[in-house]
Amino acid sequence: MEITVEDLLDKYKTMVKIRRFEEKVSELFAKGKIPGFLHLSIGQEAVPAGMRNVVKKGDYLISTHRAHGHMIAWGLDLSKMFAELFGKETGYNRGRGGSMHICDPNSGALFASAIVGAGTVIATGSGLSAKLRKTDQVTICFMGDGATEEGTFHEGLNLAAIWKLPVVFVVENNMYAISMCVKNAMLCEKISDRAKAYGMPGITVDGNDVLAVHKAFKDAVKRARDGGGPTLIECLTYRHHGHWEGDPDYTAEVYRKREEVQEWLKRDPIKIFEIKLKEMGVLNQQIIEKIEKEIQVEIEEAVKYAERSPLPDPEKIIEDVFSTTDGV
Amino acid sequence: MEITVEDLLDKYKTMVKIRRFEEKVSELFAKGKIPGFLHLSIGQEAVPAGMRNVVKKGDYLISTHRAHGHMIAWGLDLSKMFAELFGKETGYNRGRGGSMHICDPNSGALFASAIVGAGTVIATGSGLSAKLRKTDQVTICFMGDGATEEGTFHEGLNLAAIWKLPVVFVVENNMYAISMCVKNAMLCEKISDRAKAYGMPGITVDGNDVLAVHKAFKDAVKRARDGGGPTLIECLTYRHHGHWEGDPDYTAEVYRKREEVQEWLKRDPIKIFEIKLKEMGVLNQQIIEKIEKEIQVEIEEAVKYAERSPLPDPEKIIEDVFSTTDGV
Amino acid sequence: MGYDMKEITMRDAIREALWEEMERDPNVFLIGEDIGTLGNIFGITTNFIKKFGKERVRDTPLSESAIIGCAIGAAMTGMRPVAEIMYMDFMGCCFDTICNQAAKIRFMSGGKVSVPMVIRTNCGAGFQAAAQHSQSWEAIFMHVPGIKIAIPSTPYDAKGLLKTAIRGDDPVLFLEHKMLYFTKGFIPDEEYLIPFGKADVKREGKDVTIVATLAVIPKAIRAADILAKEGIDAEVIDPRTLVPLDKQTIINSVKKTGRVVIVTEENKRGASSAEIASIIAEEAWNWLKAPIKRIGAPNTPVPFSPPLENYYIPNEEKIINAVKEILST
Amino acid sequence: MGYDMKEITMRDAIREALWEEMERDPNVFLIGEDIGTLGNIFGITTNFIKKFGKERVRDTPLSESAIIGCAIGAAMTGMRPVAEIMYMDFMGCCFDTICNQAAKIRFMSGGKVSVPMVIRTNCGAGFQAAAQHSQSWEAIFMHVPGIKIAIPSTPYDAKGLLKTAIRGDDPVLFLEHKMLYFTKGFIPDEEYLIPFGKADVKREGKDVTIVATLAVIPKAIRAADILAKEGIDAEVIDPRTLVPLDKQTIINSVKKTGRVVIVTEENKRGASSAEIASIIAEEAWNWLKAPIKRIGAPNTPVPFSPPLENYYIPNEEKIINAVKEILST
Ligand SMILES: Cc1ncc(C[n+]2csc(CCOP(=O)(O)OP(=O)(O)O)c2C)c(N)n1
Ligand SMILES: Cc1ncc(C[n+]2csc(CCOP(=O)(O)OP(=O)(O)O)c2C)c(N)n1
Ligand SMILES: [Mg+2]
Ligand SMILES: [Mg+2]
Repeated sequence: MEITVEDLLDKYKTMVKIRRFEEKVSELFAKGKIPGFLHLSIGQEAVPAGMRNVVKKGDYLISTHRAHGHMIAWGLDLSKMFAELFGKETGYNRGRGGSMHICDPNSGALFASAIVGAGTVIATGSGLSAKLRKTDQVTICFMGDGATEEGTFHEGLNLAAIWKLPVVFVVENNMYAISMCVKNAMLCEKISDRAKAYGMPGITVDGNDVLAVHKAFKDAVKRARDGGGPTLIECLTYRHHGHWEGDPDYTAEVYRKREEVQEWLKRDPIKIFEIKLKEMGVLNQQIIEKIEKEIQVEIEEAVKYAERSPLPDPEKIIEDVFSTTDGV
Repeated sequence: MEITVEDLLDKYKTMVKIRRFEEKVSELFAKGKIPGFLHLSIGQEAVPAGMRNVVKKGDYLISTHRAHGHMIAWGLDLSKMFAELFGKETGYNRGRGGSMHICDPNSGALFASAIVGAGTVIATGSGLSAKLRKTDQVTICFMGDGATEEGTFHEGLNLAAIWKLPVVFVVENNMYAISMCVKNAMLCEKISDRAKAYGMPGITVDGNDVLAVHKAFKDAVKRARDGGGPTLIECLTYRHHGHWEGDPDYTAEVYRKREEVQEWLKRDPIKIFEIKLKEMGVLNQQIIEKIEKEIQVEIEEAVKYAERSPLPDPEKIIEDVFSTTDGV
Repeated sequence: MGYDMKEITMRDAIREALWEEMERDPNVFLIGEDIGTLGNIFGITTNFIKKFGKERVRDTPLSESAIIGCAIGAAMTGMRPVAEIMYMDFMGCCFDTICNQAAKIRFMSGGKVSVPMVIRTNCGAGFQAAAQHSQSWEAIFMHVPGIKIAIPSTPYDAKGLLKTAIRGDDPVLFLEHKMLYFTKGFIPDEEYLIPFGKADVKREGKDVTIVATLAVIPKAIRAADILAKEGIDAEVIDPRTLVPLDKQTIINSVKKTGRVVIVTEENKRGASSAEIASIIAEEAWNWLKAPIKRIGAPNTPVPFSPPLENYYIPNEEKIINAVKEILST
Repeated sequence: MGYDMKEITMRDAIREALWEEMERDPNVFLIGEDIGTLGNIFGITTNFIKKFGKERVRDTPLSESAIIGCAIGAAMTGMRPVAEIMYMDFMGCCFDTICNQAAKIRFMSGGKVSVPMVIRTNCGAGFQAAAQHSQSWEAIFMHVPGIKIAIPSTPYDAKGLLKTAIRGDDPVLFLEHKMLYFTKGFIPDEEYLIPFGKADVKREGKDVTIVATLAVIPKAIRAADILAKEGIDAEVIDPRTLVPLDKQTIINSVKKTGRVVIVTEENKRGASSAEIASIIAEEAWNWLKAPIKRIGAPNTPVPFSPPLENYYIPNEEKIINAVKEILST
């Protein structure tokens, strides 16, 4: 696979940025500074990073409750992300959405739904829209393994397939939907096998290997852009934290065995990529420190921005229901 | 395949009975004697007939808007069926249901839903119930090709598969969901291919060959009864009438080509079976006439019964919402 | 109205609105089951596929969530989809997609994205189509913030409201009562639009206010005509849109008459009539001369058998009796 | 009550009801997401799987329609399933299965089959869980004939109502407001059941009636206590079940006080408070001394940010102001 050094380093940076961002989020949540429900993607960073430099301006993104990584990889600004997490008026969703719904329609990051499976059917629409308007825009639709059990998955993938819509469905298979292990939730061997029911290409890749993910994205996006229709990409990965911050499993191993967690911690996608990049001579300790430093500064400033930002004005919530306040 | 002469004749009679029943229904509808929406299964009789002498007392049936054939094959009484079509108090549903909902929970014919796809998820429940109560009851769940496009199909089949429920899902693929040809509604070659997504055995049979259908039922019911879990059976067939009585396609060929219809009329399941039975020496013109005569009498008496029956009392409808009238 | 007029059915008025809007704006497209080749089960979109092609008149598989989801995604990215759900009853199959996605996306994004889409569907009983093909669920969607609701009772209103719905920037639920498809009315030859949130006084009167919706409107007018013969002068108000609701026209009428009967075909408990009654009880109480009276269907699923269904559906007689009852208080 | 009492949380009261009913009747089983190994996200069913085994405490895939459909089929064939939908908001994903199947099967069969099932779910805002994890949709299900609705506000009510729900022969929607899970109350050690359709007067008073539901009950009681200091004696009524609704207790109270405020956490338009207000306007109008007053959330999705969410949720202050307003009429 051809890939430039810039691209490699960009992916590495993206992964570290997602990791540090979420570590900070976890820390601020523990301190009671961030309200609401938080789902972190620590351990899964290779998947969104694999998308970097494959999508381009004009493309669309549809995401889930576990979206921080997708949004950072899409290029969203950490300041406005923190501001949203803090419930501030300067946040991406002006405090209306919070962690589960951060999005930025202006840059194509259309929506993050916390209804599992809801995104698949919506992605058919941005896909169809591009087709009808005869553009080459591609829609990336992320979901978890659990989402593939919802009826909307079936309806969305089937529609995208029969209409050859330019959509890439990406399943981040972290093996669990909260406590439900995917092995107990389906009998087919791989989630990507399900693509066959829709006559759609399906592929399973090591989701902790950013370059494998990248390759899969590249092929699928190319197919979509060229009018070849949708693809289902399954990325095998693992979340290091609990399902949500506060999930008892994180410390008490309610549904995941210690050995399993240990095994996956060893396969940390950032560590793996770091070693590979060092071997390739692209990365060294000095560059790492520089990257870490830059990210640390970016995060600190973003948090400061968020902290200093004003809270939204409650009386204004009726303004966002419709395009005018008539009928609210 | 071993099959007794009685069974062969029973299947033949069942098919003729369904045909004559529905021809009568069509005639009475045209005369304005039957109100509401009617979906006839003329041309598809081999599918329910194939089920005869495979299911046994205690088994369950879940059906659809096109259920007359299923119900007759299940053993329902034509008098109470006509009474229901006429909206009479003596009908199976006491006039509350009509054609789309005729059922007889007392004999295990639990429910006929006119929401396409709704039955698949309910069938998992009667399946689970049998499993929990440790009986060998099997649930037969009929649906059309269109139903396989609904999200409930996906959720129902997946659940039945992972829990190894004793359910047989039978798709009557008559190639159309109203005007939508199944070839335009999915890209996989056969509907039974979709079973793979659930790790469930799937089979496609000639739905106009009652013995092929019978064999598929026998295998699937045996598997279910023996604890082997669910099966998806796809029966390729064709409806001779329009989607509903009144469908312009029936005369004007809006969505089905004349040649296609002609082709399928030649493959009439009753005709095919008749020829085969004659070849086998099981049937002759005399027996046919006797069967036709018996059925004619049965239908005439059933219609008379229905005509003479009283209409329901409107004030009583509030009695059937809950187990008592509190809170209606 | 100063225009040349023609008499057409509600069905044709809806056809015209769709046809004209598709001609006017290339971003408008149709999506739904059996709307293309078949041209809709009631013939609403007959020949649309010939005129506009199958890219813009999209027959879908039986996947209601996908129909609505596809409309949402298209609406968010510059298109103006008009989705059809064949019967309102089937909106249960895409309820999440409508109520948790379409209706909330603008708000959840902080007002940063619009979802300009219309969902057309037919509602109501009268065809002996039984419990799963006859419902009136408007109160349900009225309760969910983020979706506007049009409830035309005449061809004129249907055409004008549908055009407004298609041109607006918000999700709209456009309800077509199946028993009204073949009722006739006059509409102008010229183009016209009807704004949302403006009730129409279908008949003026001073003794009692009758607020009614959809297929009840013609019945309410007939009831008023009968009452007129007995010297009772009823005003009939058609809200035309439930969201936004023109509270003022209703309240003004009640202030004038002091008496009100609200009639809809919905199951009475929790019907849209409850919201309207509550508004009156909160904001026009001082002018009321008698208890508010509500008429709805009994709280049962829609029954199949003709005598049962007739009993279920509110009619002229019930309206007349209710009016007389509150006039005698 | 003459029993020995103990103080427990609402969560534990619900646990106890489920545990005891599962011990009592082998046909009772649980089905839902994350109820087994995890024991429910709020710990409602912790250790149930150890006690009752995974056959009777069934973790499902993320398939809400299948959860409800499976419960229906089991209920029709002799079992008594208690299904859990993790958040009420997700009932949109199985709306058809609940409203067109579970709620209608008895009626559509002509009364020939029962569907004895309970759907437990949590509703309500207060956790900054935003628009898709905080809703109160009781009015929606109240409108659909065929499903009973329990809305407990105390541990005592929760336990007694849940047992009645499980033993009944009809589909029941059992609502648990997430902000009440850790509120405490006394319940007897002895077994008890609470019938559906019996409101509870949570506080007696003579000047004004406050009808409230779920998490608003404790607020209404606090508001009444504050008003008492100013010499205003408010009666607080908790309907406890919305279907059946105990109209009589509400009407009797209004006849006594002549003034009523109805407060629920739902979006105000089309809320259950509208139905209650309408009943009063229809049946107790003669006794009213002031307009009916309703309080609900604004007609917006539930916002995330704490000050927005606080503004959204009805509170003591709004109740007090409303009472004072109608007392000054
Ligand atoms: C329709 C629906 N059902 C259930 C939930 C509750 N829930 C939130 S996330 C989640 C697990 C999702 O699993 P998966 O799709 O694998 O994504 P992951 O959380 O593992 O990233 C569940 C059950 C929900 N939000 N929406
Ligand atoms: C959820 C839902 N969507 C749409 C319909 C309208 N409808 C009734 S039957 C039908 C076609 C069903 O096709 P199929 O499943 O193939 O069964 P067939 O009618 O061919 O026997 C449609 C679209 C419905 N009843 N329910
Ligand atoms: Mg997962
Ligand atoms: Mg078909």
